[in-house]
Amino acid sequence: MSILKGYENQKRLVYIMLFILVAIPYFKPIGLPVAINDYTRDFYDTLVEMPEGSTILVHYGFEAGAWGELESQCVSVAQHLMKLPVKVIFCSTWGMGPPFIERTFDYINVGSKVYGEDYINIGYIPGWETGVAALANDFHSIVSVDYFGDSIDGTFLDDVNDGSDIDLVIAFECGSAGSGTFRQQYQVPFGTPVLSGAIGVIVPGVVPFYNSGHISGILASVRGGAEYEILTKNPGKGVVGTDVLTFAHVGVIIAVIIGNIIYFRERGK
Amino acid sequence: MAWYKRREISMGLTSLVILIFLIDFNLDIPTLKAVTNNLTTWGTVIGAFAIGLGYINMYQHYGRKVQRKTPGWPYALWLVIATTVVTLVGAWQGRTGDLMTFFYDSFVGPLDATFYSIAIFYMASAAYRAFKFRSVESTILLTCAFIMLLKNAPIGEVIWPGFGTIGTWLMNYPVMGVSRGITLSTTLGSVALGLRVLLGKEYSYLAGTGERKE
Amino acid sequence: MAFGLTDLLIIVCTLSIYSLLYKNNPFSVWAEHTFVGMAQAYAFAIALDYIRDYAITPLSKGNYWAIIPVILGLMTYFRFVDSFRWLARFPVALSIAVGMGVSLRAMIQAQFLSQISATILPLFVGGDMMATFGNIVIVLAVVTSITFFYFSKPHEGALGAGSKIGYYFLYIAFGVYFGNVYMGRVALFNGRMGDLLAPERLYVSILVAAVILATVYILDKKKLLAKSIGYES
Amino acid sequence: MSMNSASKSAESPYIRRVAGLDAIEEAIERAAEMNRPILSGYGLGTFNPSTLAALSIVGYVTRNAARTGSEIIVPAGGDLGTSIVYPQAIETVRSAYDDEGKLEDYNPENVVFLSESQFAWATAQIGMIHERNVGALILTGGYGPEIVALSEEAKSVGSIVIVSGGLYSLCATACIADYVLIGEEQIAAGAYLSRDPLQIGSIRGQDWGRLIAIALILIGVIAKTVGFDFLTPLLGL
Repeated sequence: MSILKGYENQKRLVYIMLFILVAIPYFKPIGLPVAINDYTRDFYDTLVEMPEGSTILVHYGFEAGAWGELESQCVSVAQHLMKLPVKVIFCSTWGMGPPFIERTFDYINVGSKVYGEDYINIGYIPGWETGVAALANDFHSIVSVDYFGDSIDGTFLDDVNDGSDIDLVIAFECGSAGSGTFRQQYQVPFGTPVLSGAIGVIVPGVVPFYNSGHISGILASVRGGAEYEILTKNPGKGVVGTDVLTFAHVGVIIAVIIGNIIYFRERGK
Repeated sequence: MAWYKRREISMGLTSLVILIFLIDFNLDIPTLKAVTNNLTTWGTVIGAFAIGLGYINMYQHYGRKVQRKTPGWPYALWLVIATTVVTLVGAWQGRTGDLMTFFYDSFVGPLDATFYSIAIFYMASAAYRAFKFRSVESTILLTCAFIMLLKNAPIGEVIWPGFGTIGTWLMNYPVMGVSRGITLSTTLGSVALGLRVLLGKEYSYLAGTGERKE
Repeated sequence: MAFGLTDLLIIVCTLSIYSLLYKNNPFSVWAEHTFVGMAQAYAFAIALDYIRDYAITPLSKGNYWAIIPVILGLMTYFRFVDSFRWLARFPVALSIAVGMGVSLRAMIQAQFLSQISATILPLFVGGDMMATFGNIVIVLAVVTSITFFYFSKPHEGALGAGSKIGYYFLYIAFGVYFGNVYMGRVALFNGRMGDLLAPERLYVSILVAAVILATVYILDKKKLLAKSIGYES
Repeated sequence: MSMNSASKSAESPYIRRVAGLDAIEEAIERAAEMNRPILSGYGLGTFNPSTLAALSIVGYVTRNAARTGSEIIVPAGGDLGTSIVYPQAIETVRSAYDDEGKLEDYNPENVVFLSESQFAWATAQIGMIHERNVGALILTGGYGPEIVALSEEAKSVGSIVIVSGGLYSLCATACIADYVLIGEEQIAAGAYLSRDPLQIGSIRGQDWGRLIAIALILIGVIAKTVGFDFLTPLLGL
């Protein structure tokens, strides 16, 4: 068969296979069970155990690119936060991060929470790590208005002055600024616990800090999002996404095996 | 050379600022805190100004293609037009304006996300091409990759629960050890560079600011 | 949800980039140029926002210190003026210093000492073979991977053996990272597919995909691809 | 210049030559034989150790390319922090040509800024790899997920690929590239190439740091195993 001849054609077959495999669950989901990781459970427990009235800083460390991977985490965590007796500050040091905070709210039900009293979106914080440092040292030096340009005076942020007023940081991350930045700027000076919601690529880099106790819990990629949806009994996009993982992962394994068979047969000749 | 043109002055400035940050971190002095906060903001604003450096070059690069009518120039023309329009709209409306949101949602956002996701195809074809059981290291890489792929997909643990156990073990022990070794090494490198800058021994970042012999 | 112009553009942009997988073609080259230009214009808008929020606004409120970064920022451009090139040093010097200052100060504690102390594990845990083995593996992996990056002596003898083991540990890590990274990319790709296959977009997506594929295929067969994008791909 | 560097190297202390450097030289020669340009990138980082090392590797690649008469392309950009590095990249390439006495061959148009957006920058480089038919792809410094796309596209036009990076970026490229420089190797390579006694001294200083780290770990581990853990509390101070 001529279509199987040559690497370029075989490569295209691999591509077509991936397109088809990933599309299948959209038309026919299978819904395999998902086991819960320790990291995910610790993430959940940390949130559930927050004392009433705690202030939590949620950081969106990504833009459009990683939204596909972190969406299920952000939505399920935000939904969970709205059910807990805590106050939440949303922010992003990524230029195009804040619109995704708003997008998260499109998908969740805030219940009895009131904007400005229980939660707030302070939008974009410029300067990457330097911005986070400024936020930790003197909150009001860098934030005076929220995402919508309204003054933050009179909101619960009046009681937030520096890192010591933040009881927990949740960093959704796909690189810098991420949980590492918050570890350095919040945890080292103020002892604030940090949770990480990470894309798959950087999970192994976060695990050492989880094991050394510097990160209190991790959500790993879309899988972590799905596990969190299951823990909070709020199934959503993450659970559907895990079907896609099954198909795409099995697909690449089969491709590699076929590649090896061809390779060793040709070498045998 | 006039004294104020000497490189040492700017190097001294660098050392002084780094020292202020280090002292501020270790001692709790309110005045210093205010200084470091201001310096931090300044760094950001300078960075924002510097964006023009690349911007101008990008315009020149694509502008030249249009001017010389090199093959494919209509695309370059489209780029110049699109850049100009979006820049003007951005200057007029700010980043959060209606039209800017439209440009982001319709072009920049999907293009960014699509390019990010396209890596899956390159990873698959790279795996297909190169993941062969032919040397010790490629066999190690391939085996670990298979275990992780099966650990991360729900089907792995349906086939054999051991994939989850082994995968988690790999992450928690050998890989964590390697990550830690690399973190330690990289930290040493960064601290060493920091010290060189602090002591005024490293100034390659000042290249191109001296008097140039033509 | 109703189908609008944004939906159509999302589909066209997404599929144009994916068409690159077949070969460089007018659609992918168009998407590339659109992306480069618009993203840069966006970065520019972000930079303008910075300057407005952290220089212009404070200045208008009477904080005259804010003029300093503006002057320093403008000084960056003196690189292009021969007799004033030295002025460009100061903004660079300050940027480097702030960057270094912020990252260095917590680094030794957070990334060096704490990581060493976390590696100090007992090599024998009574009654728990797995923990004993795990601890030995961690210590071995940390020590040998550090050895791999040792440059002052040739890698021979004990050092050579250590660095070789470290090298294999690195490949274990590459494999594990591959599995994780691939999962992440699948999730991202899934996000794009979700955008394309949403009920209100499904049929338009199929139509656009068919048009792009057919055009590229015909151009390729008629040997017009190179002409249409300006170079042989 | 080459005489000068030889005399310097005689005085400087030993550091191991990273094998990747031979691979780089070979790649440049091959590209020259094929009469195809070399794309040498320094990544998307702002001023940090890996970017500085990458710039000295770019300088080295440029000197070799100038000697063999190959064209060199240096794409800049990738992140908001890169604008400030860009002028230095121009200077690096220019002075490399100057060192070889071939300033007339220096083409400023080839040190090109391609957007501050990471993937736009990467997409433009993919375009370039095809458009210019790149013969050698040498990427050092910080790269993200785009490195696998760049390597695959370069391989598909038959280019030699040498890349460097950390675990994230190399996991998929470690097998496809002709050579990889892992993590600190590129920093050492940069120091080795610069032949600057200070940088070499710094690498040796870091090696002392590595020895101290290993010693602390081993002493601590032995102490803890025998039940006398005195180090952990000390390190926590």
